[in-house]
Order: sequence, then C-alpha cells, then structure tokens
Amino acid sequence: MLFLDWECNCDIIQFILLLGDRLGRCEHYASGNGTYVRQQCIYSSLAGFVHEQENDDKLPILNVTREEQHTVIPEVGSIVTAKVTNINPRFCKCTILCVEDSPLKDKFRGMIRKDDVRATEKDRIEMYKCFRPGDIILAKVLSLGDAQSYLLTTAENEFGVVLAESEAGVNMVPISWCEMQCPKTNIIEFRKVAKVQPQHILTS
Amino acid sequence: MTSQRADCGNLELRSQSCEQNLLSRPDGSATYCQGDTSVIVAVYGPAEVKQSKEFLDKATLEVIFKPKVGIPGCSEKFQERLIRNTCETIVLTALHPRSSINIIIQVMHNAGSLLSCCVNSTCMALLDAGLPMSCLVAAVTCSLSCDGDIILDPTSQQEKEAKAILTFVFESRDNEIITSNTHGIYSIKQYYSCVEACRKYGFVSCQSPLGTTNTVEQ
Amino acid sequence: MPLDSKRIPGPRESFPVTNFISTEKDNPDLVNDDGTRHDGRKPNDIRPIFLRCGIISNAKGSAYIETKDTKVTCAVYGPRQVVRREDFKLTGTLTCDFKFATFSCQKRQQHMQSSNEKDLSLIVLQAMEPAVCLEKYPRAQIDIFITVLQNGGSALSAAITCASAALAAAGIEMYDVVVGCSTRQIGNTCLVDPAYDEEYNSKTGGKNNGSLCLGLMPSLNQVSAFIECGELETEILMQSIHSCVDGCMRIYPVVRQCLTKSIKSLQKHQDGT
Amino acid sequence: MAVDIRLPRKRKRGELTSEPRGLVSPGDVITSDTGFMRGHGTYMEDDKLHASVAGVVERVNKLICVQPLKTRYNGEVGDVVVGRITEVGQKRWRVDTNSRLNSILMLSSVNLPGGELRRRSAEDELMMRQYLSEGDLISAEVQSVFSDGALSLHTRSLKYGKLGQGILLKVSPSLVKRRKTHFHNLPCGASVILGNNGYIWISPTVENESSDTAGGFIQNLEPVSEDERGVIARLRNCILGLAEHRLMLYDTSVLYTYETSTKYEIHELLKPDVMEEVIHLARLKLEQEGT
Amino acid sequence: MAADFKTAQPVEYYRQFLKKDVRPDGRELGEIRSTIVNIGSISTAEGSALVKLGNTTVICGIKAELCTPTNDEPKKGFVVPNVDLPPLCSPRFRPGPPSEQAQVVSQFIADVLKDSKMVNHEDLCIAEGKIVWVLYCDMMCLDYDGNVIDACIISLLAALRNVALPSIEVDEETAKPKLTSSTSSTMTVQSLPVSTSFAIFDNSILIADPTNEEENLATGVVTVVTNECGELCALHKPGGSSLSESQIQECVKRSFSRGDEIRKLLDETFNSLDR
Repeated sequence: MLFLDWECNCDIIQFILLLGDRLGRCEHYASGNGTYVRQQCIYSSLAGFVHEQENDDKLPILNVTREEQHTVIPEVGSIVTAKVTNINPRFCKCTILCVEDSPLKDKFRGMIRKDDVRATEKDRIEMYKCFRPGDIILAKVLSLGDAQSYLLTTAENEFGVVLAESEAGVNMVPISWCEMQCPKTNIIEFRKVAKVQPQHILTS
Repeated sequence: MTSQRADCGNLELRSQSCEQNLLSRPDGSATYCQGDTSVIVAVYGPAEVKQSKEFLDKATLEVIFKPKVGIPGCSEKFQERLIRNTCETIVLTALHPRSSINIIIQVMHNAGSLLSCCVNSTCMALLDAGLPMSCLVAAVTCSLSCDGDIILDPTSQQEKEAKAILTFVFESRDNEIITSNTHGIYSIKQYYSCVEACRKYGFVSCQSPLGTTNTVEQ
Repeated sequence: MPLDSKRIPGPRESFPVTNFISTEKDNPDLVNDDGTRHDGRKPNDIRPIFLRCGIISNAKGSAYIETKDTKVTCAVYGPRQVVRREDFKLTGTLTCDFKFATFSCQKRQQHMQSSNEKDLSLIVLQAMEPAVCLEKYPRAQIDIFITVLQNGGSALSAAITCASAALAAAGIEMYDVVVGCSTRQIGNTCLVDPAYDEEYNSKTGGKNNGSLCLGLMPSLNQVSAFIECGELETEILMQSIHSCVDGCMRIYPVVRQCLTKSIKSLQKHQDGT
Repeated sequence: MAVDIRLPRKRKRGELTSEPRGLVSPGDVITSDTGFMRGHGTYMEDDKLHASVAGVVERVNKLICVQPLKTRYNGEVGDVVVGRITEVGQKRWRVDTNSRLNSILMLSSVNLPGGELRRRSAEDELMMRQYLSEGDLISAEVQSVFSDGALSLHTRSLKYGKLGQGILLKVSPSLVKRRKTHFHNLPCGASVILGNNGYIWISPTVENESSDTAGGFIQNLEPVSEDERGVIARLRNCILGLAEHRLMLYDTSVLYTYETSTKYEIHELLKPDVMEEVIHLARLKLEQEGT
Repeated sequence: MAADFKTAQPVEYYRQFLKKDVRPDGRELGEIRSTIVNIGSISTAEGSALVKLGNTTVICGIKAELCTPTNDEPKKGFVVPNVDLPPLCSPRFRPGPPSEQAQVVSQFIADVLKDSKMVNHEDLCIAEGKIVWVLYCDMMCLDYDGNVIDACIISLLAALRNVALPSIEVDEETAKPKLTSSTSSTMTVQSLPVSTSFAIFDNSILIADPTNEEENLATGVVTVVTNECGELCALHKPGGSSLSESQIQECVKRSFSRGDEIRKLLDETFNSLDR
C-alpha cells in the first residue's frame, strides 16, 4: 500500500497523500495548510497533494492541498462575494456566496454595520444610498461576529457594490464611487461602488 | 351573479354562483358554488412574514387546503401545491417582496369538480383582496365517459363512472392553459377535444367576474 | 401506530410473512463441523469490500460501501452555518443521522427514526468526533447522513468506515481515517465481520456470547469507538478486540486505495475542464 | 328572555345608481398608447398597459392608476390614524394600523410627560412600557412613509396620544372620507375619531381638557354613565350600518344616521331590515342637503 | 470567474447558453440524461430497482406484508407507494417528517399508479375477505439532481416487475396463512406508464429532463405520463408559464418516444437477468 517516508523522498514534489500520513519532522519543516503537528512530527489532515513551500531563511512550509476547490469557510480577513438581502438604517444583511474565488455550496449569513460601509464621513452614511437588496458586493470579513452572522466591511476602495440591477431590471454601469447609471433609462442610483480590480472584470 | 343555463346538457356547466367579501376579518374572501359543490376562500395579506419564510424578491404565497372532514394528508398537500403554483403565476408577487400572502381554502361540500371550484373561488378571493394580478384565471373540469363523451363540470356520480377526469385552468388574456391536472387514461385526441370544450366555458367565466363584483365603492 | 398524515396511508395494520412462516435454518450452529462458516469463510475472514467515494453529486463528500449483502451509503454536507442559534459554539459541530431504509431488513422498517437508529447515530458520531479537526471549522456544522440500503450484518462497522471515507472525500480536515470492524464471539470462536444470521442469531446461548464493534484510527493506532454487548470474560474480550483490530487493519488498505482513487479522479476532472 | 329569530336574508346588492365607468379587471389592457406613465395597479407588458387589480381607472394628466375596489390602508403623510401597539422595541413601538406592514412610533416622536422640549434620556427608554404597552390603543398622525411602505407615526400634539375608555370599530379604509378634521365631538354626547385607516374610535366626550403635563398618557378610568354608554352603542350600530351599506363616513353622515335611528331602540338597530330603513332615510336626508 | 458569474446571476448565465440551443451540461434542449437501471439488487426486499437518471438516483424497494382487506373491497390488495427525499440526497432537505415536496411527489405517483392501473389489485388476494397482500413501495432518493418524478416512476415500474411473492394460502384448520411451496411467483404488471418531465425556461423555452438547477430557475414544469398503448395517463402542469397547443403537442410527442425507449430498456434489462 501507499506508504511514504517523506525524509527519503525529498525529490518528489507532488505526491498523493492520505490523512494521517506522516510528512516529516518539525526540525526540518514548518506545518502549513492541511497538516497538523503531533509529537514533533507533521501529519497530513487531508487527502490530497503535498507541496513544499520555500520560506526565506526559515524552515520550508509543508502544505497539503486538494486539486478541487478547498473546503472553505469565511475567515477573518478573507475577501468574500455576497448578495444583499436586507437593509435597515443601522446595518445591512447579506448572504455570502463566494470566499475568495471559490463558490460556497452552503450559504453563510453576513452583516455590514453602518460604520463599516466606508472609511470616511462615517456619520453621513445613509444605508439606502449605499446598498439595495439584490446587489452583489465585494467585502472583507471583519470578525466572526455572533451566532447569526459574520461581520463584514466595505470600508476600502476596492470593496462595495460590483453588480446592481436598476428598477428596469438592467445591470447598471458605475459612473463614480457613489453612483451607478442604468443604461436603459439613464436613471442614476446611489451605491457604494467598488473600484473593481482588473483581474476581477468579467469577460463574457 | 347566478348564471343558470336552461338546457342542462352535457356540454353545459351546472349553475354557478359567487359571493365576495362575506368575511370581515380576512383582506379578501369569496365563496363559489358549482351546482352543489361549494368552497369558501379567505385571503390574508400582504402582511408581515416570518423571517425563515421570507423571500428577498417576492411575496411568500401559502395555501392551506382544509378538507370537509378529517385531517389533511398528502392529497391535500398536492392540491395546495397545485393551487399555490397557479396563484404564483398570476399574482404579481414581485410587487410585495418580504411579505406573506395566505390563502385558506375550506371545502364546504364536494359534489364533483372540486378542484376547479377551488381555483375559481381562490381567484375571486384574490380579486376581492385587491392583490395585483397579471390576469384572472378560470378553471373548468370535464370528464370523459367510457363511450368517449365529454361531460363538463361533472357531478361526483359522473366522476365515479368516468374513464378520465381532466381539469384545466385558463388565463384570461390569451386563454392559454396554465394548469392541467388529469386522472385516468385517455388518448391525445380526446385530450384536445376536452381542452377545447373547457376553453369555451373558461372564456365565458373569465368575462363575467366584473359582473359579480359587488363591492363597488361609491 | 399513530396515523401518519404526511405519507400515503396503507392498511391499518399488516404483518410480515415471517410471522406465520418459520424460516428456521437446518443448522442452528453458526460454525460448520469443518470450522467454516455458513458462507464458507474461515472465522477470521472478512467479506470482500467494495468502497467508492463521490457517488452523490450534491453532497460535499459521499461514499458507498458494499460487503456482500451489506450496502451502506453516506453523505457529508458542510461545513455550513449552524441551523439553530442555541447550537452556536466556537469550534465546529458534527452531527450524524443513521437510518435503515424501510426495505433494508427482513422485517419492514418504519419511516420514522427508531430509538435503535438514534443510538447507532450517536455511536457513529462519537467514533467520528475524535478524528475530525473541529477547531478548524469555527461556527460551522458538518452533517453526516447514513442510510443502510441492505443490512446483511455488520451494518454499524460498515457505516463507520463509510462515514470516515465520506468525510475524507469531502475534504474535511481529519487527524486520521476511522475504520470500523465487528466481531461476534461465541464461546471460544470469534467470527470477524459477521453476516446477518451470525450477528442476530441468539439461539446459541451459553457463556461468552457477545458481539463487539470497534472504530480504529490506523495511523495513530488509536481506538475512537468501542461498543460491546453480551457477557464476555476479560481474556476472551481481549482476544476478540485483537481480532477486531486485525480486521480493521485488513480493511484499511481498501479505504486508502479508494481515497487515492478519488483524489486521482478529481485531478483528472480538473485537468479535463 | 325573548330571542329574536329570523330567516337568513338574501343579501341586497348595493344599488348601483350607475355602473362606474372605467371598471377593469386584472389583465385587461387599459391602453396601448406608450405616452402614458405607469401608476399603481398597473403593469407594462409588450408595450401595453395592463390592469393588475380590479378597480376603477384614474387618469391624472399622463399618469394612469387603477384604484382598487378594496384594499388595505395605504398611508399618506398627515393622515389621522387609530392604532394598537403590538410590540415595544428599542426606542420605538410597533403599531398595527391596518396597513400591510406594521407602523412605527419612535420614542422621539411622542410628547413625554413634562413638556414638549424635554430631552429623552436612557431612563425614558426603560420607561417605554409604562407609557405605552402592548395592546394599548393610540391615535396618531402619519409623520412619514418609509421606502418600503411602512408608516412612521407621531403623537406630538395634544389631540393625539393614548386612548382611554371607548370602543373600536374596524371598517374599510376607503369608506372614511378625508376631511379637515377627523376628531368630532358630536352633539349627541360622544366623541368620534374617524381614523383614515378605517379604525374608528368612539368615546364619551371629555368636558375639561386635561393639562398638558400628562402628555396624553393618563387614562381616565372613571365609570361612564349608562346614558353615555347608550349613545356610544347607538353610534356604533349606526357607523357599522353605514359601512355595511357602503356609505361614506364623515361627521354629517354619522350624525344624520344617528338622528334617524332615534325612533328605534338601540338593540333593534341590529336587525338588518331596521338598519336598512334607517340608512335609507339618512341617505335621503343627505341627498336633500346636497352634501 | 465563470463560476462567480453563475452564482451571482444564474438566470443570465443560463440565457447565454440557451441562446446557442445548448445547456450548460452540454445537452441539447430535448435531450434526456443517460438512464441506468439496476434490478433486484436488494435481496431483503421482495422487489427492488435502482435507477440513475444522470446524477439523480432513486432506489425503490418493495416489501410485501399480509393484512386483512377492507369490507368494501374484500378481493383487493393494497399497493402503498411513498417517496422519501432524505437529507442525504441534497442539502435542501432537512431531517424530520416528509417535506411538502416529498408529499406532493408521493401523491402524484400514487395517482399515476391508480390511474394507469399498473397493478390489478385482485392479483394480490390470497383468501377473499380474509387475507391479502400489501406491497409497500418505498422510493428513496439517494442523489437529488432534478426530475425526481421520472426517476421514481421508472424505479417503481422496474421494482414492481421484479416482485416475487411466496406462494401462500390459508390453512383450513388453523385459519392461518401457510407456505404452499418454496417457489415464488412473479407479479404481472398490467400497464407500463413512463413519465417525462419538462421545464419551461423564460416563459417560452422547453427543456426536457431538467436538473436541479434548471428546476430552480424554471418558470414552470410539465410532466406527461404515457403508457404502452399510446395513451396518456397524466398530463400534469401545476401552474407556471402558460403553454400553447403546439408546445403541449411537442411534449406529448417527446414523451411517447421516451416511453418506448424506457420500456425497451427495461425489457432488455429483464431479459439479461433471466439469462
């Protein structure tokens, strides 16, 4: 059966590994994603492929990854795509659809408080002028929040509304950081618009 | 409105009557009688909705079907789903997001053609409630006897003897079928002749509701 | 039986055929004179195992195990948001739901989960909990659903193996896989991986009559679940446990092979698209 | 005790003097001219304007609406409403006003005891239930309408506030005629609040206006005399009779009906035929007056 | 990024594909997913069949029990079909009593079973007025990827044809049932109904055999059940977008050809079993 003595097979860079397999000792490597340390040894906690990652002067990091989208749940600091569901003057609720660029199979609830919508002029924020139900937004996870939802923030230029439909049901075009325009009726609506980075632009 | 037809041949409906706004608590109500079959419907809403049932982009439509006796089972659930889907097609639910519309259907007496009576009654109750709808609907049941004769709006005795029972719901704008539910075995040709026979009367029913509205304000 | 209004009703009461017709076997002893069992196995032999991952497209991870007449399927969903607010805690939550299909046993099973099934759910859950890195899934819930399609004996141990394969296929971080194996002790004979009539036969009374089921984490060489019923002497029990562990170690390669295969097919799938 | 038994009565259809023009039912095409604007009760499809409710077409310049025959209360700013507190929340009460969504009464939009210009302290928040608790009835004015259609109310006037002893009637909101005032001290010895939302409050007339320190939160719980109760009961029957016969409710119509009803005992008014006669007489009187 | 587009705007995503008369899974609009039937795999059941329709998997197991008939119909046995949509098969189902959908599908299948006269209930009689068979047909969905009705009806049909009942008669003396011979007899299935479902997309486009995603985005569904004699057993359209005559005609035509395909497939499977 597949048994791997990592210390002897350093030249193999990719190898199928199963959980519980020993990867190496703590003196030689640092434990990375998909691994755990037990009694000075690094073990795999996933069935997948092992990668050795150079880490400057420090010990190289061992990661175990799966080729498919890694099982993700939102973590503090991760950038998420979410859909706005509910707005009131103090906060807005949304469901998280994707974490980084992997879509979630099961949706998680998120919440953006009024203070976290933008970084400047916090006291003049009007929630209805920033988001509308159905908008697709980019946001960052601020904290794990309470039992109900994750706390998100859009208080950076690249975060905010990326896709919004106008009342006529057409996708709107951003015209400034706080306005979007409907190409059909030319009506301007207010949004906290995200400055989308080039690699995120749809090309379909 | 009572539309009594003189000759009660096979291709005629039984006498129909409808009364709206007869309950004070619901937002809309109606009772509809087809011969001895009688159904009463109450509509509540749009009103607040439980968060777990809330939809972001449309109203939550719920139908509760109460049989005359006994506790509701699978067949009632089946009817509920059928009527709910029919209503969702015509009610402009998108205009009332995050609210609930409840429809309660109580069977008073079943003397055949129950499903069509329920749909007609529900439509009249929705109309009474003043809910925005894209159009009206009319439901007609017909049965195919063993000889292949079509009987419109059959009684329960006629239903029992029938080879097949077909119920259609037509919408009022183009008179197209939005719901079709059938029991029994029939050929495709028979299906179309049933559709045509029913459509003729569905059209009549669709034209009439305004005459039945008795809640005209001054 | 209370009337179930949410299902199509049948007659008020009905009886299985076996109530009237005895299906007694000619040979009540479980071991033939030549030391083999009814199906021709030696006492220590396990039945051939077929294990496959990823059979349920909707699930995050899934597995199906077939050991001759025992057929078990398992699906893993999550990590997903906790449903009930009270269940909220900072480490992950694992749940398990074990069900016999209505047609899986000699006697028809009810649709509702019986207390026996609830017990079995708990055993599988407790076998899995030590193996899953729950602290990596804060505020999330991982659900395991197990359905026994046919119970040909040793359904519980098959369910344990199947559940851990499904968890691993779902990419849930675990310390080790859990492999399950059962034995049936009759006197001094220890039957590994008992078949249905071996597991449920209670005719042979006497001393040292019991059965046990064990979940082993092979790499760590630790036991995560152990359940025993019947009366066994300590020494015999130890022997029985050893045969059980031995059985687990023989099942382990099958699990490894299955997981490796599923990783490979994933990679192929990835390359293909 | 004698019990009055009668046969079921065939309901009289409202005697329509003339079929209202422009009556449409859902799905009917109102116009295929694209020069019009889409108002309430209509929807656009294939460049045609369809009705979405059964009702009467109304046209204001380029705007086409369909006014439904029957509807829940749609609030407008300035409306007088009667409502019932359903929930005490953070700095706000939720009020049932017969509209689609619960209305909101903010703590900041009520007059608290001790004068109009008092600052609202944290203590007031804790005291909210003492001022108004679940089940209390209030009269209020619509301050603003939220974007989702929910109403924000205020009681910042001495005439609004908590209601004391009296009875509440619920009628269709469309029957309440919009007037300058909806508070009437009727000469018959009772006060009526005709809420725009179809909730009607009848109470004994209070002689001396209470001092403003109470802020409208103190209820007068002195027993009401039997005469006054008789007047209230008669008014109730009259108003329900008017609503039953689809006549508009305003001070004159209520008063005329009350006057014509005096020749009957109060309980006799419950009989449909008696009520029909009373209403008929009242209607004739109203038509004579030309109001 | 395609995945993101799909999650953010699923309807638009589908429109892009349907414009080119193809579906995201590569099928043509009228194409039905490959169908696999496995018969008699569960030996604890009197009859069983596993059906895979693409990813959708349904297993039907039939358990036979004995019971007394009703007074009204002393010669008739019972057939009790039930559909189970356990939480195992899809994240949309939760543990607990049957969901509304499960109840609706169960009722539909019970109606089809009755209307199409698949089973002659008098075949299930052992002793008139005393004892009859009851067949509990439980269809369990193992993987829910849309169009569960079609898969259930095929599995029920296959499992019923697979049923083998022990020969039993009532003992005169003890008045109890007894086994007459060890051989078991198969049951005759009188009619072979097959259903075909379609989803209506954007109020106009008909797509056959919808997946879970397609069902969720559809503006209506139609199910047509046909039997081997070229007759219809059900044309079920619960609300949704209206259909013109020609569209219904198209559905019916497709269902007849689909019915013949499935009946042929089942015959072949049974023949290979007999050999």
